Amino acid sequence: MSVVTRTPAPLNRTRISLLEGKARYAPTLATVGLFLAMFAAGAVMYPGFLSGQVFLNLLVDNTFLIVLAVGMTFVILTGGIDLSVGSVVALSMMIAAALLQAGWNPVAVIALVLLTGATFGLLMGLVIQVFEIQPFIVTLAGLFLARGLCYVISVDSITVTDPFFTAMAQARIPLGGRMFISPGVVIALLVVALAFYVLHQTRFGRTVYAIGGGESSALLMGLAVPRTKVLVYGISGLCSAVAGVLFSFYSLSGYSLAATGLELDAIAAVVVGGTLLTGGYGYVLGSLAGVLILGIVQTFISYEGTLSSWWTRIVIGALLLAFILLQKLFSRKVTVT
Amino acid sequence: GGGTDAGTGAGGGSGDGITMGFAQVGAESGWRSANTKSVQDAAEKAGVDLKFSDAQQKQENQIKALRSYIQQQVDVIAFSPVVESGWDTVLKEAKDAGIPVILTDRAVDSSDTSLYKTFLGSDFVEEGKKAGDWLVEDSASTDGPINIVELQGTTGAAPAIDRKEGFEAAIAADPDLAIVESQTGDFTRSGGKQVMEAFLKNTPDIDVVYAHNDDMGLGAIEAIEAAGKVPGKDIKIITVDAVKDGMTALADGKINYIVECNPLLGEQLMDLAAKVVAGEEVPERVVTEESAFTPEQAKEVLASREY
Amino acid sequence: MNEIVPVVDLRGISIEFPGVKALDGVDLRLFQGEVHALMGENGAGKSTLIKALTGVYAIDSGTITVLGEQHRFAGPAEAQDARISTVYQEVNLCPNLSIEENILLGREPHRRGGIHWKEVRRRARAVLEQLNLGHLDPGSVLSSHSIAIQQLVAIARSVQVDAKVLILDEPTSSLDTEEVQQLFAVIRSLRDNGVAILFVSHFLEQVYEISDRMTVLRNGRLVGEFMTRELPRMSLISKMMGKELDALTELDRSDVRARPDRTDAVPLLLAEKLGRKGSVGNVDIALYEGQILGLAGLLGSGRTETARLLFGADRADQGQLTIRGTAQTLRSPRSAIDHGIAFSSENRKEEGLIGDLSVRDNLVLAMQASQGWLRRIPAPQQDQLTEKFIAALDIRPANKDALIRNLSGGNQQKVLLARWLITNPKLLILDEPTRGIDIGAKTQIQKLISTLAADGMSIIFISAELEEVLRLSDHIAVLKDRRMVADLPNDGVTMEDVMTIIAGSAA
Amino acid sequence: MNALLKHRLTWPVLALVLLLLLNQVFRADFLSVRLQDGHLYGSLIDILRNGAPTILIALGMTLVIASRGIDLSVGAVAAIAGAVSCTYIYTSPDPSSLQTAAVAVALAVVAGLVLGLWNGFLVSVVGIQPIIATLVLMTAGRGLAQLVTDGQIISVSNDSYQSIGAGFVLGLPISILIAAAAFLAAGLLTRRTALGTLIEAVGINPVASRLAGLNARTITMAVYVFSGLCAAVAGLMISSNVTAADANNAGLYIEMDAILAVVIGGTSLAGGRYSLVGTLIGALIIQTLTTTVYTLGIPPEVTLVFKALVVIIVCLLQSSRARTLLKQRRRPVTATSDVKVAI
Ligand SMILES: Nc1ncnc2c1ncn2[C@@H]1O[C@H](COP(=O)(O)OP(=O)(O)OP(=O)(O)O)[C@@H](O)[C@H]1O
Ligand SMILES: Nc1ncnc2c1ncn2[C@@H]1O[C@H](COP(=O)(O)OP(=O)(O)OP(=O)(O)O)[C@@H](O)[C@H]1O
Ligand SMILES: [Mg+2]
Ligand SMILES: [Mg+2]
Repeated sequence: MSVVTRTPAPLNRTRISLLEGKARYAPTLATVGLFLAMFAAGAVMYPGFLSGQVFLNLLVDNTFLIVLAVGMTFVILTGGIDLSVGSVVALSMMIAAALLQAGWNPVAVIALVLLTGATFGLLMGLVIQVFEIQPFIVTLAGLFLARGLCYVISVDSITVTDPFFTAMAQARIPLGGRMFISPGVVIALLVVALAFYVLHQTRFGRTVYAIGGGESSALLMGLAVPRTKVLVYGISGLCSAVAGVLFSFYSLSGYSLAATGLELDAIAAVVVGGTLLTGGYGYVLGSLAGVLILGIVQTFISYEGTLSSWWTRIVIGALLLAFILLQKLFSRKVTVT
Repeated sequence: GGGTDAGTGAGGGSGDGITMGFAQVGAESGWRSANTKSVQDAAEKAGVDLKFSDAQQKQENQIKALRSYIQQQVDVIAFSPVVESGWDTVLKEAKDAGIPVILTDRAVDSSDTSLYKTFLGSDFVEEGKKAGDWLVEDSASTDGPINIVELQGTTGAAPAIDRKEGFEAAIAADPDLAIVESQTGDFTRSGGKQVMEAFLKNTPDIDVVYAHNDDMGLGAIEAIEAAGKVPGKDIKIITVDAVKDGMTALADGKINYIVECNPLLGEQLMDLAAKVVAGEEVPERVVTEESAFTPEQAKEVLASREY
Repeated sequence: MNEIVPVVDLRGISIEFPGVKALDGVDLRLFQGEVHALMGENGAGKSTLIKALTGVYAIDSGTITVLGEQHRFAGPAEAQDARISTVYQEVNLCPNLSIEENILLGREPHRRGGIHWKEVRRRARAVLEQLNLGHLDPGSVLSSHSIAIQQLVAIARSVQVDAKVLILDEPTSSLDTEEVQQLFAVIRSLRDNGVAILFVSHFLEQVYEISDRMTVLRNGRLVGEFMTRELPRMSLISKMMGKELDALTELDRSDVRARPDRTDAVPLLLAEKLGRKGSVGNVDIALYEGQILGLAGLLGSGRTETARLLFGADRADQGQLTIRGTAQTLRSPRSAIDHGIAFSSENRKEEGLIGDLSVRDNLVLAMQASQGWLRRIPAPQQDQLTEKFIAALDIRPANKDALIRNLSGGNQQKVLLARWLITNPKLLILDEPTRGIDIGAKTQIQKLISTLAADGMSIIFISAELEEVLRLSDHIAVLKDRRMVADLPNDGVTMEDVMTIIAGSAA
Repeated sequence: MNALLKHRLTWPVLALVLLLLLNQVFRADFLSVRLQDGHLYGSLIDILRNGAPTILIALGMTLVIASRGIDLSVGAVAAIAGAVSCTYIYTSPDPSSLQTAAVAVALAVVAGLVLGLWNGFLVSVVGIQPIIATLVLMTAGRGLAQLVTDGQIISVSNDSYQSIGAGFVLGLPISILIAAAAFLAAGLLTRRTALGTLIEAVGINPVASRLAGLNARTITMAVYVFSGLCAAVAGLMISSNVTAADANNAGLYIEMDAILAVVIGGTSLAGGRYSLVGTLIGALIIQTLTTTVYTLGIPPEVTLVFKALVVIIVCLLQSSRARTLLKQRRRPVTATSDVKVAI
């Protein structure tokens, strides 16, 4: 059989594959671009919008959502979902508030809260993995359970008076020009950076992506699929607990109805940030951008200040839709067929 | 509770030029919508530039709205807190920015009362107490134990907790009165109906229904009728709120007693705002004008009710 | 071979699936520095045996000895740790990740502060070079490549490690001759370095070229272990089939001659300069009723993309398509099907199987789709059709209700072929229809294609095996660098002729 | 017997029976049903009647999930349907006539169909991920409903309208008859025609389905329209049951209940094979659970914990079946379908 010498690959093919390599970032880039466009639009429409603090407030007011979205990104990248995060935030706040009220040391309280959150997540992950129950259901049960435990702790809201928590709540890190951020922002951004590192620089992180690309393939490739799947929920639980602590810093209280529906905000942020719910594609930085976009929508509405309650909802829905559509438009041809 | 002196302020125009940021809880009930409407109408009448935002029952949204009001440097901020606790930080920011704050409808539990100028709103515990007092009085003539079932509001919500507390405190006066079942109906009609259906099957001899709002009471009426009993007669019904549907049922004799919880505090709010912005002294606590109605009184006022 | 102890020694392996005894007391020995072929018809149990060895399936009985030590791997990860490297039958990689990551996933080199991406790229480049794939961009996403490239990447992954045992389950099914040679060169050098290699293929040529020894399975049972050079092809085939194959004589007989173009008639399908930006171009085809057109070209030359254009799976944006005399634009597969065109994809896992549905549902799917959802094909008719094709194509297990994902690869392919045959199309486009099909079935399918054409069906036939294309087609369209460069009537065209066109300059 | 144990509905049915028995233990007359004013009366009837909206919505949800989608907007659609019909009745010149009620119902149904079409359009034509596409309507939908009602609870008194949710015919609640009819219709429509198989095919492998000539777009569109229709009828039931439209609270969280029902009934959220009977049982379990909370007098503070535990137990039971089966044979490494496609 004669062997044909291969002619060198034509140039255009390499170019195409290169482009397709970059195209992975398109939805995320589109999100960032849209955010900037929206900010510019706000500056034109409303006086006082174009200030650094308006942008910084997006961070200050969304620290917990950023951290939640980070945890959710891990889960969604594997093709799973975690509905329990909002409730775990509330549970963390309740535990923290109740223990602080009982006079515990704040550091011990935070440690315990983080441990509880991570354990809660790990347990859900174990149930999902060992009993092969769908994540949606396990975490929905987790949602009920965590929320229920909040009520069991107390139906009343509990105020936090601990000096450390108060200090964290009221501390302002000045950035010059009367601009400031809160310590929570620093923590949240650290979490983002850490997550970015884990996802892109560790084997665990790459396994997360691999599972999203094809779970059975990942298994056949000899990757630690079961362990990773369990851990991902642990991470999400841990992030929820961190978010709970940040929320406590933010609101200095524990309230059993707090953070309801936050899971949907987190999911929306992740998806708006360009992550595919089927798993395998997406970036934490995109999720951060997603949070900022949801935040800026809120800012628009309060700057507008004339919308009735129902128009508020309709406008939020419409803006969300507009975003997704624009993002689709800009990142065409990225999804695989 | 009762009347106050703050309600009779100057007429329209007193608020000219004021910008007010108002952060509402949400639009979770007809009561809340009436409250919003009252604030908006009063603002327009008083010439106040109202920045309104709806938090959709989320504290974080409300805090965001307050921050944006501070950023926009409004003259005065008013808001109905979603929850009592957790406002110190943002209120301090408002104070630092020199923006006065008025609380409406619900209180905050901050120990530092300098963070807000005044609190305008109902006293939920008092409402529960009024309901309980009426029952104690009403059942004074009857002998034997009286079985009460309670339809609670949303678990964890301040009105639910307080109305339960006030009612329990009041009926403690009469050992015959006992709450035999208590369950949440989430402040909704269908919740009230479903829970009442189950109560009726569980407990054959219910004498009194105490519902934390009219809607649940109205749901309970339907359940009672479906069970072949007569609401208002076989089973007495006490509710809180006094919205139109509730008042109609009261006038029809299906409800026996309604404690009013008045959402129309717009004008009072605008008056207070004008005073606060002008630097005048205002009382720390302004209770809204509220009363309670029996069927007879309901018939009289029904035609003139605004909501 | 200076060691007598086998590297891998399987004894009495049995595995039973509900209703199927997939393996029944099978033995297999692998020695250092040999290429060992595992042979058997579709569904004989080859893939199952490989999965038993590597811990994907737990075995019901038997022993697995690796390097003298008894093992029971709990999963592929453990097998890998024991330095057994495997390419499973279906391409099992992560389509969302880059080529380099797919090659090194799970064994990325680290340095302080995380994965050493530069080193990842270097190693990936090295192994790609080794397989003569140096032109591939290691950073490009796997899913942007054709199934053949993906198969090569899977192989690259398996040879990248320093393995003692290398298992390749039908690695060559979508590779063309040149790629196969490249792979064989790698296999030989690994063998010479003392690696034990288990090789599965339905291509007898390849098996005889590369293997030293073979184990033959039939219906989940061991037939025997043979030295390749001592076993003539005919007896191998009869051992695999359990009977003498008279069709085998037909296999080499080239009984197809070019049917003359009926220039008087209107062509069924006429493509003029058809193309799609960034995909293929310059497709000129005139296909008459009852003709078979073969598409030839190297992998990645655009055969699959041509087929997709003709089926409306991708939309053409250049040139013109005329079907039976009227100009048409195909907007979707649906509209192509309405014109009597059918297309069986080369990528059966992602573009063919509805894995969780039964054989019957999969088989009648296209027909049902044409009839519309309202008119359900009555159950008796479904059963009858299914039974007919199970018998005609010898689909095993012969169970209409088995889930198609539990069928062996070759049998899945047969079901997908049947899916289109029952719709009785005017034009049938077959992209690698014989991929992964055993020799008996392959002959059967080739005969079937001839018969269909004789009965008036037109067929476009794509296969990595050039001989097959030459044997069956009336016309051969040659593609090169995603352009059609020649259309040869098949009157005595030889492989060399085609190769010269492919190798020659584009002009 | 063995086959029975292996049947995928065995455990959900068992869970339902156990829940009912638990109630019976606490209240001796729980299972009894008597005739009262010419209609059936009892806890079982309540469960059916109050569960009817969930059953309906879960039916629609089953098909959506089978097509590998999800519909979060059903609660909002239900609220809109109720708002539209009640507002129409409220503002009509003849608010108590049968004709008014009929027009109101028609309006609500049309609203449901249109909203379903909208969801289907976003998912199948625009190609937005279902969870987000329907999240848009979930958020905006309640706003729309409030826009219609002006934020007020609209009370109506129209006997014909009231009978949809609270009426009886031949002693049976009309709502449950509607749900049963919808169940039968859905069953016939999907199993007597090829629709069911085609939906499953699209759900399992959309790419392969398209190449097999299926019009995946139309099918996807159809399931969302059906889901919208079911949600609208459920919305009618909910509002008619209390003769009022509550734009904010009607059908709140019902999407979660419906999804839970679908999954308890054995349909995978990954799409593909589905079971309508399973969904029915799942919905009944959820409604019975609510009733159980009332019967047992569980305090509101621990209600959620109780519900969560029961859900977990039911799910574990279901999967322990998978475990025991696993002991007898092995399966491919993952139960999930390998085919992953970005939608
Ligand atoms: N997970 C499974 N469940 C049920 N039956 C299975 C499963 N996997 C394989 N089988 C059956 O086991 C038998 C052997 O299949 P196997 O895949 O090993 O065949 P093979 O020799 O690799 O065939 P091919 O050449 O077609 O790939 C077949 O009858 C197949 O249907
Ligand atoms: N060498 C390559 N470099 C980059 N991309 C390639 C290469 N070869 C093929 N591709 C990709 O594969 C697809 C084209 O191959 P197509 O499947 O049409 O060819 P084919 O002749 O059918 O080859 P195959 O035998 O692989 O099926 C394109 O999407 C192209 O981007
Ligand atoms: Mg095989
Ligand atoms: Mg090809």
